[in-house]
Amino acid sequence: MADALTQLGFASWLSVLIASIIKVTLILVGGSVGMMFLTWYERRSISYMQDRRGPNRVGPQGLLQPISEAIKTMTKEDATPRDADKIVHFLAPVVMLGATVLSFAVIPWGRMFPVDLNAAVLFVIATGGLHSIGMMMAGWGSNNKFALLGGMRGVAQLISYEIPQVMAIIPVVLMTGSMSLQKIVEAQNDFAGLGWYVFSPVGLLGFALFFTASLAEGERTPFDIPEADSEIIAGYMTEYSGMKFAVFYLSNYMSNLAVCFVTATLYLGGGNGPGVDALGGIAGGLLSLVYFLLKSFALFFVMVLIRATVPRLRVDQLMSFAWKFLLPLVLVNILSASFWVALLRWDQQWPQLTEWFGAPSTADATNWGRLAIAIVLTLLINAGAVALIMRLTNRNVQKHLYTTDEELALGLS
Amino acid sequence: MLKTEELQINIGPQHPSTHGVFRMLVTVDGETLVDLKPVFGYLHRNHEQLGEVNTYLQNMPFTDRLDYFNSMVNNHAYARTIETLAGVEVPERAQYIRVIMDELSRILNHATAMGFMLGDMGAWQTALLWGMREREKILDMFEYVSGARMMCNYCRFGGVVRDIDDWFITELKKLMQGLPHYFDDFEGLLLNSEILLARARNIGVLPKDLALAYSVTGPVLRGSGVAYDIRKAEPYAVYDRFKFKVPVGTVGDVYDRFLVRIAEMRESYKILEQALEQLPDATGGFINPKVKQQSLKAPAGEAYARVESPKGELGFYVVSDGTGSAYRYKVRAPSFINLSALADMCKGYTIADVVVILGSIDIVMGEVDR
Amino acid sequence: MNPIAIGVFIVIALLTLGSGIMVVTVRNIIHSALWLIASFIGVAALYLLMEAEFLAVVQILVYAGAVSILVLFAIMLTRQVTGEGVRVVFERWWVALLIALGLFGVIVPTLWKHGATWEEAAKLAQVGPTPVDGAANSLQVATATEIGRSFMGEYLLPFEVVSVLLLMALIGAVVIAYEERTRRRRVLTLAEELALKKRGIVEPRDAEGAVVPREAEGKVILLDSEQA
Amino acid sequence: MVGSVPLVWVLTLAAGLFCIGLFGALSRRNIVGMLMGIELMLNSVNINLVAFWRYLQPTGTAGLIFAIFTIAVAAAEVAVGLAMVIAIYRARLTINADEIDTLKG
Amino acid sequence: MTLSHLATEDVFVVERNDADFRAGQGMTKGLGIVFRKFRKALFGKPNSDRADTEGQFNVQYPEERLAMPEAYRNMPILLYDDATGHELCTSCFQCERICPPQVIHITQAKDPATGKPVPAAAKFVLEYDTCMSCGYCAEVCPFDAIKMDHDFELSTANHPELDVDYNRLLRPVSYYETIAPTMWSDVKEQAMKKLQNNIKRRPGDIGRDHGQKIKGGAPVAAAATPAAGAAPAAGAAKPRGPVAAIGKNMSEDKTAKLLAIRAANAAKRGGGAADAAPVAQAAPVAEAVAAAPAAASAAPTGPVAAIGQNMSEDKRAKLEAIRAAKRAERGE
Repeated sequence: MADALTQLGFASWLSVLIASIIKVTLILVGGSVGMMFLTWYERRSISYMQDRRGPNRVGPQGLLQPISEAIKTMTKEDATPRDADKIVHFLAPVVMLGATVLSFAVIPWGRMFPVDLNAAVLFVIATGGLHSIGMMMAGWGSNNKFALLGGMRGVAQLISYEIPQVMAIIPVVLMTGSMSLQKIVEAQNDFAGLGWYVFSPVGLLGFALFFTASLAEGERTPFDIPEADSEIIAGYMTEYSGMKFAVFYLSNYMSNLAVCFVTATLYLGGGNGPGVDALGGIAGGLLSLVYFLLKSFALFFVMVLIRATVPRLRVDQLMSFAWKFLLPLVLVNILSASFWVALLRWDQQWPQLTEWFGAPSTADATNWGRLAIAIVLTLLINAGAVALIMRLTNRNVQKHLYTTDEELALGLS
Repeated sequence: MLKTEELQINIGPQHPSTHGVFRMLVTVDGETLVDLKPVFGYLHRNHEQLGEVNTYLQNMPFTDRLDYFNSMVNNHAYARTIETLAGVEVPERAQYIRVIMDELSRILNHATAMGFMLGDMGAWQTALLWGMREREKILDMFEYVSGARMMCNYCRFGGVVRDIDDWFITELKKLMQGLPHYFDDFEGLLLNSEILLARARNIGVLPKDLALAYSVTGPVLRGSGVAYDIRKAEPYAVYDRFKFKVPVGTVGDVYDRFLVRIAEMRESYKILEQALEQLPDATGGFINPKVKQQSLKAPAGEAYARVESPKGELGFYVVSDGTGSAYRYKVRAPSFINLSALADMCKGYTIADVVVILGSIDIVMGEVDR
Repeated sequence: MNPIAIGVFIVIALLTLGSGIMVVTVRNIIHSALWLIASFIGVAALYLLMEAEFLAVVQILVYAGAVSILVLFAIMLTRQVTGEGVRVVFERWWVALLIALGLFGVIVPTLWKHGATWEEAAKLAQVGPTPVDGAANSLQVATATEIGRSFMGEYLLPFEVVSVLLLMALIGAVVIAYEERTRRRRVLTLAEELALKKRGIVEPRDAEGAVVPREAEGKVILLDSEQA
Repeated sequence: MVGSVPLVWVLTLAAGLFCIGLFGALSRRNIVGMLMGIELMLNSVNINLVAFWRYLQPTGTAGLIFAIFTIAVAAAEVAVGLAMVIAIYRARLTINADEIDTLKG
Repeated sequence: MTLSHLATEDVFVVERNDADFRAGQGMTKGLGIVFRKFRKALFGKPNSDRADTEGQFNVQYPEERLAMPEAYRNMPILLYDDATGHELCTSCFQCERICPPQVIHITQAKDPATGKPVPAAAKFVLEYDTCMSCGYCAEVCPFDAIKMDHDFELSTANHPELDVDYNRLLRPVSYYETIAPTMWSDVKEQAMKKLQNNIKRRPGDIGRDHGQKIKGGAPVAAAATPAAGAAPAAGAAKPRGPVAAIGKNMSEDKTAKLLAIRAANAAKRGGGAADAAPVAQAAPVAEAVAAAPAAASAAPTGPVAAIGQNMSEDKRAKLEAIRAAKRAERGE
């Protein structure tokens, strides 16, 4: 875009500036509209799951409901507690929203990449981590016990789940050989656009783990501890009202949208799909956008389904789930991913090994025999690990009821 | 991991999970609950004093407002007390009608109570709304016979105010076609859900002896493993003519109460089936015509009658001095007495568990505060 | 001269330095920690400006996302309720100021003295490794891939040493902050008390504190779970 | 960036940040405050490393690698330091550096 | 302990499935059920029968309404005979006596010539805000004069308006026949016979015309309402005729009502708010009322809220007046 502007006669720095501003505006508008659609989508689909209709009054099928609600929240009174730390209280939602919007800088829309950052995957996670600052600020700045409790819980949760989230991406990075989202999408374009990572054992487990950890990062049920309304009211948002509350809400849903986009990009092939390459050009781009949005909203539908079905975990169960269940599985998955890569691409990665061992040099990725071996091996490793860890978790659950005699005696003294 | 100071938190009275205006003053050490002090009385409205001022009949609609989920059961219990006091005969058909209403109440109460408990757990209202759907169907039928959905005011001394007709029976049969599907869906949704198991198993354990010491009743007591059900222990109305079983738990935790309630809904369904079969025809009448409802005067004396309300043993104690209104009127409200065990049940668990335990007791503040 | 780059640099510099000053001068320690985050983010932006993308992301991930939160947690866990009004700086803070200013006064002239030399060197270094098609400015700065290769090759030993250091820090932090279980206050649940009573560890007591004879237990209950 | 912002500017910025951090570390009485000052100093060092890498050896990785090492060390330092702060607080109920002057715990 | 009365076959222990191996199968089953529900609700037919457990079950309230059962009771109303305009109430005080929250206040009519009581009520005030809808008044009424209405859309911003008197309590018998045909046909004959007996004992217009607007003629001015002060406000209330609750032509009725209210508001904004009567006769209002076919016989709509600036005082004054009247009656 910047080049086109330069050709129109703008100075190079000016064209860069204008192009950036246009891009940022598009991203912001896309993100907010996506968020609005998301709220409507969630409410409607959860209504159907609960045998009711959901918002259907404002606009066709209630599509304009988010807008009416945005207007409502904007015109509401914006109350700040008297003893709150005014500035921190004010800045917390700004930080939250800022972090979310930042992550949209690298998230692709189909095959359109706003910025192709070298470490894009890591960037998304890092901006997600910034949420914890906003939460802490909101919790502390409100001067409210529930808010503080919610903020502390939220921060602990975010930090804990960041680790499995980052490590669940490592297999993808290994398989691609790059952290750039663009390269990751390109790498999943085999088999007529259906070579998605989720179809490999490594990718499947990684997808499940990443999606679970992302649920926790996005504060979705069953991990919505920070806002557990039955326990600590609205958590860190307790003292917020009006526009500030709306900003929190906006940021939450935008980060959910971001999570869906990233998951679709990492494991479901992004905008890839049958026919995209065949069409090519603008039509192909639009088709890829459609594919991408379909995948993302299907993922969000799973989130809604989970929200409608399961209760939330307790805060200690949440922590042990991250550390005792997700983390070991993620580590195993990295192991099997390295097997996968070694089996499929070792002659590319280390050509000297081929020379030494005299293996046939097959450069193409579709070497069926090796693919089969890799699938079987990784499947065995992953399935074994899952079974083992589930067995251990089950035993822990059984054992939980009474602690040992010594502990009890100590506790009594 | 870190030593923290004890923190006092007020949960309620305006809190999303304390069913009604109820305050819990909890002392927590980190997330662990050290002490809990229930504070109630926000909804106190002089029910018992009113019962001593009003005539016997006038008090009937006030009993609707005790446990507003089960006004039919409340009416039944109150009518039974006054019938015992004044020695009033109740026609058989009226007894059957009362049993049908009681069991319908039990189903709707358990459906919504479990929904609310799961809502407290964070299961975003799906179970609740499915329960609400069944409740709506039942309430529509209540409305048809009594004129109101929740404040039914249906029983009179010696019978009920209006007979049930063919429409009601047809609709009841239709409802009962759908109920098993609802039970199955509800069980399938959450009964074995891993997260529910993690949240409910071994949480809020109320041991048997303590349950007895607190004199809790209803599903809470049965969940603790004590098989005590007034329908069996002191069969009132026509309960001795039905075949049904009393479900009991083994551990006494939230999960057991949950299971007991689901099992009770299925048992209620069985009772309904049998009651519909045995329902006598309308020749016997649905109300004792000899009773002067408005100017009923009970001979001096006292009476205590109880029924198995969905929440536990609901009893009314009335002392008469021979005039047209009670000399002393006392309600044994199951919610209130079950709630007294809350502090001990919650000790040592986390705040997140406290709301679930409260939900599993199934209280209605109208009954607690009276 | 690219005006955007200069402008962005000045903004970032002001953000970093300004919030840095706020960190050391603000009275409220939590505000100070929040300013620290702003400073970290400013530094990350500077890295981004210098095309060290990976490092910028790591800076945000580690400093802004983890270290600052750790600091905030530490502050909140150690905040004295009574200590709000005490002085936050040493009485002779001006000595520290003098030292800092003095150091600044020594460093900066030195830097500027060699500025020209570095400019020359920088100009030399900006030439691409091997200009293939005549595009001399298509300079490929090192990316995450190169960093990874260096870690696994040239710097393998330091890498391992650092990983061991991190492990040590992990263990050390746990050991230091760990409080022994015996010192932790534990509230027993009813079920646990009951279990204790059953195992005879604690004599069951009634409300007055008198010991209840063992035989009296378990009689009143019809249905025992073991029997049923 | 390169070619418009001179290297010296970046280095001056780093020096400023270092001196601010030094002042913070020296003047604060609160141990956590001191740690924050040290963090600022480490950051300024990192800026230096990255700046030298970008201006003088952009195709190599030494500067970046060292910056990453610094970050790792800083993280370790913060973790241990804050753990010690918490341990001290638990023993003395203060984190004021003036009052923690005896060896006996 | 007396707990051993339960036979073992009466008791069963619920199954806890403690020993099962858990690998997410329970959660998956739940997700499946919820998805099935979603599918059925989205593509299936709506929940119509009581046996249905799938499909949407909610009713889109203002447009769709459930049929009210006859026995439905909301607020009490008084009946009058369509033909003669005579009210069925004879002020026997049965309802006042039984009313649990004691919200019914009746004053018996007296023959102006002789001063003797006449079997008709001079005033009949009912506090809708305190009424608990128990239906006892309708149950005990020996003349079937008081019945329970089906109209539940009673919300108002004007609290004193909820002290309802004859003006708004009266409904024609035909109205009640529409909402509860069988319940009325059970008692019709006997009630009408009793009414005829009573009419004989009512001299002149006593026991008629309390509603004023009933028989189409020139509406009697608001001054005719008994209580002073706030009474006109309550009297000149919304058109609450037989229209509101018939429920067959609901949307039309509703539009008519809305039109009327809007017109009244517009008139209030336009004209002075001091006097109720001229505003009530203002053209838009009349048109709006006329536009609604069923509402043609309804009350002249007046700006309700404009007068009662001191609501609580109004209410208190009114209640005081009623109580004083009753005390005087009892001769205290």
